[in-house]
Order: sequence, then C-alpha cells, then structure tokens
Amino acid sequence: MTEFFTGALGFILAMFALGLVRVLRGPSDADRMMAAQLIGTGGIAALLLLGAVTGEQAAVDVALTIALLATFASIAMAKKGTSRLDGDRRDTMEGT
Amino acid sequence: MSAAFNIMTIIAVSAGAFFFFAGTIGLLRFPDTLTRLHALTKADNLGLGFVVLGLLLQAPSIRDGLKLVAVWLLVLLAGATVSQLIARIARQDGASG
Amino acid sequence: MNAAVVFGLCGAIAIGLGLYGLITNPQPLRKILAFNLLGSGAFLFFGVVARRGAAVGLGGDPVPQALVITGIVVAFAATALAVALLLRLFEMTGAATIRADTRSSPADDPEA
Amino acid sequence: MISHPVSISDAVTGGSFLLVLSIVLPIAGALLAFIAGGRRSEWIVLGTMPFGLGVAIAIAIAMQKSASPLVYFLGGWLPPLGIALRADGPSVVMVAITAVVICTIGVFARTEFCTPAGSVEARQPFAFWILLSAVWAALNTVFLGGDLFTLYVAMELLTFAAVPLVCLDGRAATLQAALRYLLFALLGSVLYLVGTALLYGTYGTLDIVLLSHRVHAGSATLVAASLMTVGLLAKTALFPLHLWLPPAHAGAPAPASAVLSGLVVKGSFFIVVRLWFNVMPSLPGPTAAQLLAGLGAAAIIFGSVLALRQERLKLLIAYSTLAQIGYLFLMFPLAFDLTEGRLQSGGALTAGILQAISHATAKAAMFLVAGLIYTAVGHDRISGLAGVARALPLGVFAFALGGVALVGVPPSGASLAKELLLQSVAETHQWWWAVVIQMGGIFTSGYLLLVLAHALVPADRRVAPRAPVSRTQEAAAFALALCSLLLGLVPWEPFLSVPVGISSNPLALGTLSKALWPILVGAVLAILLGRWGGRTVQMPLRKSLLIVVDPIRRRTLAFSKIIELVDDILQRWTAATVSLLLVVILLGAAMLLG
Amino acid sequence: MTIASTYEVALAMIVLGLAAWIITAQKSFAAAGGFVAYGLLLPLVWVRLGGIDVALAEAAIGGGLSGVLLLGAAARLGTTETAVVAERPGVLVRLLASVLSAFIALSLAAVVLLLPDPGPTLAPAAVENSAATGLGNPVTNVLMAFRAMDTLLEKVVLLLALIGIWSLVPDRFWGGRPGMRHEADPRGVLAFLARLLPPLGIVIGLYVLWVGADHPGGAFQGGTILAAMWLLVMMAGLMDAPPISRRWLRLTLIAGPGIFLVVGLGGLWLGNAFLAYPSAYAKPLIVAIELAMTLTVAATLGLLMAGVPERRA
Repeated sequence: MTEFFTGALGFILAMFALGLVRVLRGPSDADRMMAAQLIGTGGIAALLLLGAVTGEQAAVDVALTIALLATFASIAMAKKGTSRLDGDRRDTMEGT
Repeated sequence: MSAAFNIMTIIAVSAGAFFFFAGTIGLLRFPDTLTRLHALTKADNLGLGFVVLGLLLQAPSIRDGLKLVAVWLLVLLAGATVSQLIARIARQDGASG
Repeated sequence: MNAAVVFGLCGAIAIGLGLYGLITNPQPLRKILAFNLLGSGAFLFFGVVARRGAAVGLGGDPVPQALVITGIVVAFAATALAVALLLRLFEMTGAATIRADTRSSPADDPEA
Repeated sequence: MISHPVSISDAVTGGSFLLVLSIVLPIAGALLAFIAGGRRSEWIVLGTMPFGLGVAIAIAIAMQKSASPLVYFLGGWLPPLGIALRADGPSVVMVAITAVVICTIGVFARTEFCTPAGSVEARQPFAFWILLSAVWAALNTVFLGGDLFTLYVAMELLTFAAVPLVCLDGRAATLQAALRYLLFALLGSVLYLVGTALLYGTYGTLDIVLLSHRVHAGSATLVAASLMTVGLLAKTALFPLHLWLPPAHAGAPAPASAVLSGLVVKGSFFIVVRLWFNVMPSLPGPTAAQLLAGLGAAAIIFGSVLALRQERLKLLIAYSTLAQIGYLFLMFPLAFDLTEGRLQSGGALTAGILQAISHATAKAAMFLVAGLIYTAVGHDRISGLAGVARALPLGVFAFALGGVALVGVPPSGASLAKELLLQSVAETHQWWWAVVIQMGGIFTSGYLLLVLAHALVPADRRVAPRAPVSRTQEAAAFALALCSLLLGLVPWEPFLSVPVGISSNPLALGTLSKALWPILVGAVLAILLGRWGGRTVQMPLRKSLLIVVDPIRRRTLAFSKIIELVDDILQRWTAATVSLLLVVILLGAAMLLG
Repeated sequence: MTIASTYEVALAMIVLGLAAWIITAQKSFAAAGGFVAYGLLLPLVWVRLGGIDVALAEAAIGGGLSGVLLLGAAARLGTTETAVVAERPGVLVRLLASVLSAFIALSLAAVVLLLPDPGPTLAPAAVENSAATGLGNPVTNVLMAFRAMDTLLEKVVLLLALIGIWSLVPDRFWGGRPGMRHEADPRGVLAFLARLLPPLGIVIGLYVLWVGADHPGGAFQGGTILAAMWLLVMMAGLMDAPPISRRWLRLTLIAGPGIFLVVGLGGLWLGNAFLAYPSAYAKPLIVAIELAMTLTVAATLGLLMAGVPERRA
C-alpha cells in the first residue's frame, strides 16, 4: 500500500508542478490567482498521501490549516490590496 | 475485508490521480483564463475528492475520517466561491484590456 | 539519499537564491521576499538537524523544531515591520527605493 | 548531560535572581507602559529606571562578593535542555554602564518626549518610552544570555526596538534610513541563524559554556563561525558593512541617536566577543584575528577622514562612531596568545570592553549635546556653530569632555584602554597595531578640535537661542561625559582583568604628556582636512600659515576625495552586500589557515 | 534512488523552482504569488522531516500571513516597482553576486551533508523530563517549559514590531484605525465566504490550540488561524479594524506575555525558579498561558497585517 501511495504522491506532485508553472506564468493576474487554488487541491492531495505514507495522522491537521489559509490567500490575491473588490459587485455580474 | 478496502482505495486514489491529470492537461491546453479556471476547479476538486475517499477507507478512527471529510468540504466550498471571484476578475481584465 | 540530505541541499540552494536576490533585486519588496527565502533555507537547516536527531520514537529532535517556530514568528514580525516601513515610504515619496541619492540626504537639514 | 529539575539551591546561586530581574523589569515596564498609554507610559518607564539601575549595581556587588560568575537556570532547567543566564565580569560591566546611560538618556528625553498638554496620548512619546525600555531589556538579555539562540532572539528584539527609533520624526529620509537599516540587519541575523543551526547540528547544544567544552575545529564549525561573526559585524556596522549607520544615526532624534550609537551597536559587538572569547577561543586563529582588526583599522581611517569632511555635526558624530567601532576590534589580535594558540581573556579584552563603555557614555553625551545645539540654533551645520559656546556653555563643555575622554586623556576609560592595548602590543610584538591605536586617538582629537574651533569662536552678533535649552538636559549630557572621563579611575579588578603596572598614577606628568601629543597632531589634521568656512579662521597668522599649509592641504584633500569616493560606493546596497559575502569568505579562509 | 526519495527530490525541485521564480519573476505581484505557493508547499517538506508542529506554523505564517502581506504590498506598490528596475545592477555585478552566492550555498551544502548522522539530540532529555509538565507534545514542552524564555522574548518581539509599525503613523491619525476601510457587497460572494468560513476557522484554530498540549499544534499556530479569520472578516467589510487606542485591545495585546511573566515571577516567588511551574499545577498553568497567548497572537498578527493606522477612530 505504501508503495502505491508513494507512486500516486509522485504523480500528483508532478501534475501539480506542471500546473503551477502554467499558472504562475500568467499572462493575467487572474491566472496567477489560481496558484493558491491549485495548492488547495493538488498540494493538499499530496500532503494527505504523504501523511498516509509516513503514517503521520497529524498531517490532516496541516491539510486543514493549508485549506483555510489557501482560501484566505486567494481572497487577498483577488482583492489586490484595494479596499473594495470590483468583481464582487452584483451589477458587474449582470451588467456585462 | 482489509484487502477489499485496499483495492477500493487503490481504485479511488487512481481515479483521483486521473482527474488531477485531466485538470493539468486542461490547464496547459486551454486557450484563455476562464476555461483554464474551469478545468482547474472541476477536475481538481474531483481529484481531491477521490483521494480523500481512498484515504477514508484507511482512516484508523472516526475522528480522522471526519477530519478528512472536513478538509474536502472546506476545499470544495472555498474552491467554488473563490473561483467565482477569480472568474469575475478575469472577465473584467478581459473587458478592460 | 534520505529526506535530510535532499532537504539539506534544498535549504542550501534556497539560501543561495535568497542571497542572490537580496543583492541584485533593486526593489525593496523583492529584497523582503528574498529575505523570507533566506530565512526558510535557514529553517530547513534546523529541520535537517532535527531530523538527524530523531530518537526515542520522536520524528525529530523537538528542540530545533521549537527554535524554528520561534524563528518563524520573528521572521514574520520582521517582514511586517519592513513592509509597513516600505509602504509608508512609498506613500510619502511616491517611490519605493532604498537607494540614497546623495550622501547627506538621509539626514537633511529641514531648514536648508 | 541530562537535564533535570533542580532545587532552588542549585538554580539560584547567591543573588543570581537579580539577573532575571534585570531583564524582567524593563520588559514589565514596556508592557505596563503599553497598556497605560499617554503620560502614564512615560512615568512608568521613568519609574522603573531607578530600580533597573539598582538591580545593575546589586548585580555588580553580588558578583564582587561571590568572586565568580553568577549563574541562573531559567525554570530550573539545566542546559543543554534549558537556558542559563550568566553574568561574568564583562557582562556585569556592560549591564551597569547600560543602566547608567539609559537612565541619563531617560532624564534628558523627558523634555523632548513628553505628551503635549491637552492630548491624551501622542505618537512620539508613547513609542519612544516603550522602545527605550525594550532596548534596555534586549541589551541586558544580550549581555546575560547564556544560549546562542536566546542571544539571537534578544538581538532581534534590539533591532526591532532600534529601527523605529531611527524614524521617530517620520520624515521620508529617516524612513528610508530605517528601512535600509532593517533590511541589512535582517541579512545579518539570518547569517547568524544559519550558524546556530550548524552548531546545534554538530554539538547538540547552543549553551555557551557547554559549547566551549565541546567545540573543535571542523568544517561545519568554521563555516558557522564565519557566518555568525559576519552577521554580527553587519549589525555592528564594522567597515565595510556600514552603509546603514550614518543616515540612521544622524537622522534620528538626539536621545534616540544617543541610544543607537552609544548602546545598540554594542549589543552585537558583545556577541562577537562572546563568540570569539567564550565559545571558541582557540578556533579563529591568528589570521582571522588580524583580519578583524584590519577591518577595524580601515574603519578608523574611513570613519575619521569622513567625519572630518562632514558639514553637519550629527553626521560628523555618526561617522566618528564608525571609527570608534573599528577601534573596538583592534583588541582581537592583541588578545591572541600565539604560544597557546587561543584568545586570552586578559588585558586586551579588558581594553576592548573599556573602550566600548567609554564610547557608550561619551558618544551618548555628544549626540545629546548635538541635539541641544539643534534645539538652540535650529540647525547643526558645523560652519554655523559660532557663538554656540556662549549660548550653551555647559553643553559645549560636555561635548569637549566627551571628546577628550574618547581621545584618551587620563583618567578616561579610553586612556586606560589605550594603555592596556599598548602593553599588549609590546608583549605580543605587533608594533603595527600601536601605529593604528595612536592614529585612532589622533583622528579623534582632529574632529573634536574641528567642532570646538567652530563652536568656541564668538559670533558676530549674540546668538539668541531659538528655544530655551533646559539646564537639566545640559546637565544630563555633562554627567555622561564626566562619567566617560572618570571611568579610568574605577577599580575594575573584580570584573575585568587588569595587568599590574597599569594606571598607577593617571595624573602623572608623563602620562599626561603622552596624552597631549596626539591632540596636537590631531589639530594639524583638523586644519588640513576640515571644511573651514571663510569667516571662521580670521587670525592674523592666517596668511603666512596658508603658504605652508596649502600644498599639504591640497594633497590630503585629494586623499580624502578617494576615501569619499570609496565610501560612496560602499554606501550602495549592492556593493555593501557583495562585500558582506566577500568578508564571509575571507574570514572563513582565514580561519581555515589558522 | 528508491521510490521514496524520488518524490522527495520532486518536492525539493518544485520548492526550488518556486524559489527561483520568486527571485527572477518580472512583476512583484507574480513573485509574491509564487511566495504564497512556496509557503504553502513548505509544510509538505516539514511533514516529511517529521516536524508537524513546524509544518502547521509554516502553513499558517509562511504561506498564509506572510504571503498575503507581501501580495498586498505588491499590489499597492503596483507599477512603481517596475520603475525601480532601472537601479538594477549591471551584468558584471550580477555575475559576481551569483558566483559568491553559489559559493556560499555550495559550502553550506557540503557542510550540512557532513553533519554527524545520527546527529546529537536532546529528544531523550525532552521526553524524559516531560513528566514535569504533564504535556505530551515535546515541542510544546520545549516552547513552554525548557526554553520558555525564548518564547516570552519572542512574544515581546511581536509586540515591539507592532509598536514599530504604529510609530510610523502620521501624527493626526494616532489612535486611529489601521489599514483601509474595506467595502463589499453584503450579498456578494466575499461576504458570503466571510460569514461561512470564520466559524469553521475558529473551530479549527481552537482545535489546533487544544491538541497542542499532547499532539502537534499549539498557541502560535492556533492564534495564527484565528488571525487569518479575523482578517477575512475585515476584508469583507463585515467588521472594521479597531482603533489602536482602545484599552481592551491593548490588554489583549499584552495578555499573553503579561500572564507568562506573572506566572514566571510566581515561580520565582514560590521558591523554585523564574519560569518554573509548580509541578502540581504545571499543565493547567501552561494551558492558561497558551490560551491567553492564542488571543494575543491572533490580535497581534491581525494588527501587524492590518498595518499603519490610516484613519481616525
């Protein structure tokens, strides 16, 4: 089982790395904002598998923390340091 | 019993890995931000879901199982809402320039 | 090749990259980023040391791990202070640079 | 090796709980001042000062009684698992002088940083008093901490207290200076941190005493030692790592400058001393010690020449700090015992510590006076100081006393230090350092005379102070300067090793004349290098002097131009950081050579 | 090379790739984005190195708070960042810098590989003495008992950084509210998330604090999660940052180090030693300190992130 998890872990990490390269290269900032999202899925999947490989149950706690803070980081990225989030307004949703 | 669980775990985690693969292909191949976002969120959430499912079958205690599910739900919730935000930003960026 | 070796190398390279960035990136914000990179490399060294001290059923020596946690807090405090200084400087001057234009400017006589 | 909780009798050796108090008291003061806010913050911090001073004196007495270092095991946990506080001679001396300087600055700063009437709380006083308290706590931890990682945390505490002090006035220029200081200091602390990781990985402890028993030459230890040393040098602003110091020290408000220049740089300097003399005395080797002192010598030349070329008083004092920091590092090769192959904690170390405390007191006094001059005349341009002596007699006298103490006129601490260094020079046959030591005194008297010559000249018209200058403030500055001048008379024997035959009679004619000739040479230097405004030197002799002096002056000015050019380059971030890495590599190589 | 070390190498490569990206990316915003990813990935490394406590701290601080702080700064600085690029040193200098950095990295790598293996360790001593506190998590024991002084000083460092940031405020805003006033559509996605996530986050934060006594976790990690949730609520405009002159705020900010100090002095008073816990009450005392510390950490980190006061109270 451990060998299988390790293999899956390696594969998911590789996919994750490819995705990360793509996302960070842009071209738009919106693309880059997906980086935190990607970690929220791929990174956490890898972490959970890693926990299974090393038999470290507390890895799940780390995953929970990462999930929370990745979300937090995504929102901060989306706000881009401004006081209001333009994308969040209803009219932009219906207007265009 | 344990063998059956193991096989199910292997199937689930493999399915998860496949969805990650699909998500990454989409991310690499799709032409614009919105479609890339679509590929990322759909496929990756499913991928994580299957991985969690696979690990759930190996969880030593109910508490650990619950925490695993909590992780997935959290990611799902965050993914759904945050991707909306990003999509709107992407659309605005596209509209403005 | 075990985890300690791989991540020890990783830490050393992170330190090298951090040093390079700290020297060559002119933007103060990038220097702060490089400092964080440098710090994470140093922390990885503690991690390697902790890993090599794994004993009596613990995954690592708890003392260096505790030192890292303290170090992380201090590094964050430093980052926050540096960012605040930078943003304030930017707000006042409209530019974010730490290059001193002339030798006497940093302490210029307000009356002169 | 194995730690266990120990009973009170083991953990507390005769009054060593005072060590805890000396750290806890200022921390408690800072915390209480933080909640109290407003005018009460000032009162609370000022209120802790007498107690802090008392604790410092009590520590000195306790150590004198026990005649051995005081040790306290925090929480009753023995190293290596726990942390020890240790007070040996040098740390007791540093703690005591720090208390004196902080308290005097506290008295001085009351006028400048008081909450204005009508407002509940104001930014500058609130921040200043808390930061002052924090600097005190951090310094005491640096002096007493027995664990290299605790020293790291203490050093960060010191930096975070010092950086906001630089930009208290909120001008853009000082913000920039503060940011430069912070970034460079952070680079230094990361290097230090990497070193501690390597040491822990090799020896399994960071306790200074335990390390000193276990340490041996090995690649990891050498790399750690050079990284840590250079990291600390960056925080101490030893040449060529000084890019942050002049703008930061010259830009801060006067009491803050006094803290920064007098005390804060001594914190990281003291950790270098700990590292080299206590942790690994046999490791650095003579080449590394020569290298360190070589940087010190360069610092003396650069700092002094640049000080002489400054147009503003505070920058002059800041550059002179640069030179004085260099002076502190001259003791390293002189303390090196070639036959035993290790650094000895003897007369040379005593000289280094004495130099540090003399500088702490004198430099603090000089910055305080500079602040007073600024308040009185509204600027601190050296060429416009005429008449200041009339307006601020006690202040200018304090400045002169501080300067004279630094030059090394008996009975100052610096003169005793110089005696000790020269004796070590004679014992170790390293005559070249004697040249540097004398040069340091000459340069110091040069820029002292430059300032005094301007300040003592009567003004065309009476200088009316723009703002009234408080006599208490003048007295505070004077007290510090006097303290520096009298440090040579203190019986140091219980705390620092003073070889026999030194300072038998500080007021003898011979010693006095020995102290006088550097002043004369310094005067020549001041004439050659200083920026003399047209009006200042209106002496009848001037014309005839010019014929002799001018060609020489032109040459020396050309030399100083080169120095200024090099300094301009070193003030750039890239050059400073590149030279930092070069110094790391050089020092590592020097240690490898042995 | 075994299959196990393959993914270690893969992980290391990703981490280093991100590090290189942070240094070389053109735009600061992109570099900061890379740093968020870097900080959120390092916990994987720490789990592999057996440091779960550190993984938690790194996830919460390194990726989460530091990353967001730097992202925010990058966004605020915007285009001026690229203007400074003109100050970039020339090719020769960069070459010299890279040679020197590489040399130092190489010597460090060599030295780290040569460290004794198995290395010296205090793990047995830490475990042996854990009975004195009754806590099962050795890292918490080190932080709260054996090296409690470091932890106390570190909390003072945090507070001092905050005072440093506050000291930068223009005089007219002294006592005011830090950061900008955030606005968001109360029915928008952000507000939705900011209502839903914090309750979850608070539960997780308190959980991390609670298990910290016996399992990985602790005051600092828990407090950081709470801080992130507080900031989220502020970002969504549901709550404003408190004015820095408020007494309750200041009390919260010193509660952690204050109680630590009082308990420590109690140890001195009751006859053992400064920062020694009476053995019968060690665990409850430590838990009490940790609880206060969590609150303090949450408040301090939140305000450190919020930055310089920019508005009147």
